[in-house]
Amino acid sequence: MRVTTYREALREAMREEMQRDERVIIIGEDIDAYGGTYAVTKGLAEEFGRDRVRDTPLAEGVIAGAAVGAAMSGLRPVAEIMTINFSLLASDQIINTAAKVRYMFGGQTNVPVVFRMPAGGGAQRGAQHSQMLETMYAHVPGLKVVMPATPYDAKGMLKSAIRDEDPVLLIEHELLYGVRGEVPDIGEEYTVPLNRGDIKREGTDVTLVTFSRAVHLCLQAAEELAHEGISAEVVDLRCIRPIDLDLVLDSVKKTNRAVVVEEGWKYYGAGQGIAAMIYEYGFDDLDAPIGHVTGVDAPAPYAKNLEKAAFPTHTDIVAAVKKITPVRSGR
Amino acid sequence: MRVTTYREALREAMREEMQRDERVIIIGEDIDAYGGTYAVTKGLAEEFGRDRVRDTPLAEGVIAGAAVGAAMSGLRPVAEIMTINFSLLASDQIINTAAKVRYMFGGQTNVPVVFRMPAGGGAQRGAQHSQMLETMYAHVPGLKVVMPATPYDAKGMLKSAIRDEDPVLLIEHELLYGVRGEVPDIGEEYTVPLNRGDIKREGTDVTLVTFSRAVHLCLQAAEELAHEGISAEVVDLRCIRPIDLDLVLDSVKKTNRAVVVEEGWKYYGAGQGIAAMIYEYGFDDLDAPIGHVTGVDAPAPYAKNLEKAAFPTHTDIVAAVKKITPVRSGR
Amino acid sequence: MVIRDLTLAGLNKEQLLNLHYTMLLMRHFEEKAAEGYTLGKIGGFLHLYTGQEAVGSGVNLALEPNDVVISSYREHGHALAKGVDPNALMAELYGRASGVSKGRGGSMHIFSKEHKLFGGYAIVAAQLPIACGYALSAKLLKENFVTVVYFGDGAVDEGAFHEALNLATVWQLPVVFVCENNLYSMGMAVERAWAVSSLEPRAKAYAMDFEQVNGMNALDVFQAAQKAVKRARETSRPTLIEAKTYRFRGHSMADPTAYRSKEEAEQWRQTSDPIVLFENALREAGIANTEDFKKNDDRALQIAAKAVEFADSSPLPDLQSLTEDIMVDPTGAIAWRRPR
Amino acid sequence: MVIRDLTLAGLNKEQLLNLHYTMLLMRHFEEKAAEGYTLGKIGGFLHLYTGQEAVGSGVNLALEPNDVVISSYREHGHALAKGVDPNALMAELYGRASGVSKGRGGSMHIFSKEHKLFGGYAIVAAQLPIACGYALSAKLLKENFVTVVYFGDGAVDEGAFHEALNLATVWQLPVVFVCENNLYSMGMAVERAWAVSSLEPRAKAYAMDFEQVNGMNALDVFQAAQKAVKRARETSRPTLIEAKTYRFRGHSMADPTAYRSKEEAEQWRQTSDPIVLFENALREAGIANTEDFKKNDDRALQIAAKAVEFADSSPLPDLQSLTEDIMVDPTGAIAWRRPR
Ligand SMILES: Cc1ncc(C[n+]2csc(CCOP(=O)(O)OP(=O)(O)O)c2C)c(N)n1
Ligand SMILES: Cc1ncc(C[n+]2csc(CCOP(=O)(O)OP(=O)(O)O)c2C)c(N)n1
Ligand SMILES: [Mg+2]
Ligand SMILES: [Mg+2]
Repeated sequence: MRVTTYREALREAMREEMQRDERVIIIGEDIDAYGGTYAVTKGLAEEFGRDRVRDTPLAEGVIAGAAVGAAMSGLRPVAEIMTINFSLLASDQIINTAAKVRYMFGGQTNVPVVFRMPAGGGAQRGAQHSQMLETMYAHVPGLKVVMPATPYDAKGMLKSAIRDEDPVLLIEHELLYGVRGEVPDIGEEYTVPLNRGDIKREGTDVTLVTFSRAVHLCLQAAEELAHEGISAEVVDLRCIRPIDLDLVLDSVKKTNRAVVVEEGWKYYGAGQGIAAMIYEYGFDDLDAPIGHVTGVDAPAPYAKNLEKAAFPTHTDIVAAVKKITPVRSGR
Repeated sequence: MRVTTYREALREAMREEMQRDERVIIIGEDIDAYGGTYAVTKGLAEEFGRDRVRDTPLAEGVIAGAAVGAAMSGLRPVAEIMTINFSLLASDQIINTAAKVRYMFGGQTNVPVVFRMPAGGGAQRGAQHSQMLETMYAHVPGLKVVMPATPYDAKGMLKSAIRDEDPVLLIEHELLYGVRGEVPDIGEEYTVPLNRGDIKREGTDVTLVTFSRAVHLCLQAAEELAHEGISAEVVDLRCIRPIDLDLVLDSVKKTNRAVVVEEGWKYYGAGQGIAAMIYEYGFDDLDAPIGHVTGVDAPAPYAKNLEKAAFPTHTDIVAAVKKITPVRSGR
Repeated sequence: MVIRDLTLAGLNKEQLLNLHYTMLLMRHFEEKAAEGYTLGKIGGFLHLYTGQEAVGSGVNLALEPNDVVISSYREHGHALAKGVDPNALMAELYGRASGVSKGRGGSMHIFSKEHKLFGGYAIVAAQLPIACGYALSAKLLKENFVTVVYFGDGAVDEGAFHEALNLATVWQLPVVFVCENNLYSMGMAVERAWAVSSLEPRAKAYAMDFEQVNGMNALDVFQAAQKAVKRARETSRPTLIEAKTYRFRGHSMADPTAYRSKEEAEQWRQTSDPIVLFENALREAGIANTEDFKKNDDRALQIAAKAVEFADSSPLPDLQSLTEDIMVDPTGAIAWRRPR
Repeated sequence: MVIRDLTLAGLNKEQLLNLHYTMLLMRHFEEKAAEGYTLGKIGGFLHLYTGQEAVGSGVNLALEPNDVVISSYREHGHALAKGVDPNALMAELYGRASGVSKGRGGSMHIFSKEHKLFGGYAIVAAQLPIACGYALSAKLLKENFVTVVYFGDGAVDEGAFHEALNLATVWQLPVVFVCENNLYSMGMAVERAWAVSSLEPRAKAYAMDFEQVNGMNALDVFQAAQKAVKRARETSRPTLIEAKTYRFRGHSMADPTAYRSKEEAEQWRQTSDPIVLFENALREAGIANTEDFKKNDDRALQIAAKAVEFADSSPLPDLQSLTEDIMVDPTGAIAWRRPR
């Protein structure tokens, strides 16, 4: 094991898969000459050539459509959409084509395409550049939506996504690229499945159900809660479609309490969906209503102080946990 | 009062508002020469002229963007997106522009635009023409999402939407256009607010929470349940953003049971959001987990028998209610 | 000179009569489909190809079996030309298990892996970017197929047209864009939707090669397609073809055609029926006669009628297929639960 | 002949020196903004206009106060030209309550109702359809304003460009599309993104009037804009202007500019600085001298410095403003509860 960044882990995943399989290509805006908007693809064009690492004109719709068509005809494209905010311009091809063709064409085609895109706020990028939007895609049957929080998961899941025969959205987070974590040494092959969550910290009093960058906020909160005698289990879903529901339910069975934590908007968002699933299948295990920590229900503001107030912090999580969890005596 | 169709009610709303306010215009594909895809706009071009009822080229992105720009600069456009399936091509302008400009420009502009669009399946139109997708928009702060089920509500809410200073999506349903219902006589002015649900049938044993075409399925189910001694209250949300939560909670306080009924996909959909809200604010009033009746989690199939199985029926609702509601003895 | 050595556009009598047959098969198939729709056997939307037969049949004659065809919801003709079994095609329209897409797609979503007829897309213009992807595969995987993508004049208005044509020239993709300009999208006349009267300046905007053809003349279409396909295959360069044509029927079976006069449509049918025009040409060239035509007509009608029989007697899809084939990976379904 | 009667492009000395001042204000403002960014006072993305000053200032001189300007995230220069208060502009970049957009928009979302500078949009090319909507209002409400919309060479690649230009000609909208072709989108060189070397064939694809100008020459820009604005105002017809220019700095402050050589950028700065070129022209025409220029330079620098002071001493927005102005209707918020 060694320590590396989320960014490098993603790049390694692509490099290894491109070495392994000639059919893997990367297309997207500014992935080559610019060096990658978040420098994830840096160096890959030099290594694999500009046939396989292709800068596109600035046009998300055709990037997505061409990626889907390429996937249907033998390539294994990884399409980078510069940020999820711009994916709305590609949403028709993702939702109306990628998610549906296998089904509507009677199973005659696979669509082994990967869409990589960063989401999220927190860098003062304003209303049009700070959205999560994962819910839009997670709602759609035919897609897989993967949102890793650590370098280990990012690498392992991107490798799985590239090998997967179905369309996968790998949603990264703009503030995670510099995050460091343990990753097996180069050459030590591993993948992470696209249908399994992961307990990132064990606990007994309350279950924090979360994904993407919020995982780190939850770990921070769990640490703080531990000092106050509350033992929080952190369940990192890692993928929200499919969702590893049993992992969540088993945890809730043990803790009898849950708080769902996400960065995105609250209403009709992924978190409400997760909460509804826990209620539906785990109603009797719950001793209290599920807590829910989310971003504020507003477009993202630019000003530093407003933005700070707009997104959830570990303090919000601590407060939400305390609201539903009695501190056990004697601890 | 007289009886008219949902289609005519919508047309009357536009006609009356165009008569009342010169700034109201309609733009969209095939609204004039073709006579309106669902004949909703039929005759309006002749009546109000082709300056105010404008056929557009086949390009949803610019329809939406131009409608938003026109709304920001003094017109009150009603943009028809032929179906919600194609709205994905307009989703950038709806979500990244319409929903955000007032906020991000410091309140300096209003966006009095209405997007009308039919949603839904049930006419064998296949995977790319049968979606609900309302959740995508209801998730976004800055938008209002209105989904009337009756001619009365359709007319009253479309009139309110046109007068509203904020962006409103009025989502119709392809199978509702021919539905008939009571509507006040022409000349009898009325509107329906965009933030109030409506009890479409009173009941005491269980609350059916629903919207759009599913309202009619729920009314049918309630009728059938009545014969079996179960009294179901049908709460038609009418708008899902904002949501008239107190109306739902008051009903649940009375019945202690709820079933959410919708046509769309289950996971991360509007219904899970609604269920999560009921749990969050009405947990203690619930005697059983909330039931949930939805479309099947698959792209819409074409074949008649498959399609029939893909969308919820009143029988599914009856079954879901019975699962959580004991038949009271002595009734 | 022996009669059977006569050729037109480099095609011999057999090839020419095959072309004739293909058009007739399209014509009769669509008539039968219209009947099926009227009888309530076919649901949803039904967009017929009637009037446009010369385009699909002419282009197809320029293709190798290995070449790829991608189309819109108005794709029955393209599928028949590419060799898709009329029985399986009609069964798809009928929503039967024996349909090309197992009855799950319907009229708008025809796909045949075997014949490289790769869909049937119902979002206007979405097929153009998808076709670029196929062409990219051909280029990078060094498979020598050409991708042909059909679309209408309305599709030209969408941003996807612009993005796809630009990508195709910038990346030099072996793709042929065939615009079937039938003068209307749904009710929108093309002269109200475009400020230009031909697609030529659009092609120039992307420095793309362009061919304008009379879409009612199958041989003109064939020759333009031949050039474009050769260009794509040999030099990996795209072409935009504009074929001016006319749909004899409404946009779909649900269209009241209020936006055009009966006279206009009648005029086109009388003077520009691509089958009649082709028969005249063959007759004038002394290549074939009424008897030849009659034989083809009978055969096509019979095949179309048999397709209806086949479709109508085929079983509905199994109910369990409702949730099959959504994903390759069965654990990709959201409701997947851990094995215990 | 008296010196002060000398004109260039029909502009007198005062107007010409104003134009000069506008460019200098843009230049100094952006330098101060860059400093603010480096100091961490400005967050998010910061895209500077440095090098492109001749375009925004030249176009603006052709406008009436009532005319509308719509732009992208690279809009500081356009805002200053339109008369937006540099203090309120800098305060917006600093995220302060006194900013034009109350600190909620930031550098990319400048909007001033008073000056009809109607945004600052950060989705590439989204402003083009929006501008069509403004022009439609002008046309239907019989308000005689012209709408100018600025965008980059990269925006041309988006479907929105195609859809907007087509709508503008088909509907004959009084709008001027100004493409500031600075040779790169982010790292994508325009010659890799387009198969054509000028936008002229693109304009022809929509039968739209076209003007190509040297975007480093403010007077050339002014004269092309004058023609286009007159055309829009008097005949309600759109124009596409392509102004060839160059951004002296990176795409944003975060750009390492790996895709172009230092020499290339240096060459542009040395030979094509629009301010230097303009000063030379004024000097050569004998209209103004170094002293005049110095005066403008001092004034612009002072205004920019004062803007920084103003911004830096302005309070942050009130925390409660986080959820203000989302909607006009406060009951439109999802969490609205019934009054009891
Ligand atoms: C994005 C999108 N918008 C609208 C529609 C509805 N629609 C289906 S076909 C059609 C007209 C298309 O016209 P054209 O491209 O000329 O093809 P044609 O039908 O004439 O063959 C329209 C508006 C759609 N399917 N997709
Ligand atoms: C739809 C969309 N895609 C990508 C981006 C990211 N992005 C911001 S600016 C830019 C380059 C735009 O280049 P150009 O239009 O030439 O304008 P310039 O920055 O050169 O002024 C890109 C790719 C975006 N903001 N919106
Ligand atoms: Mg057409
Ligand atoms: Mg540029």
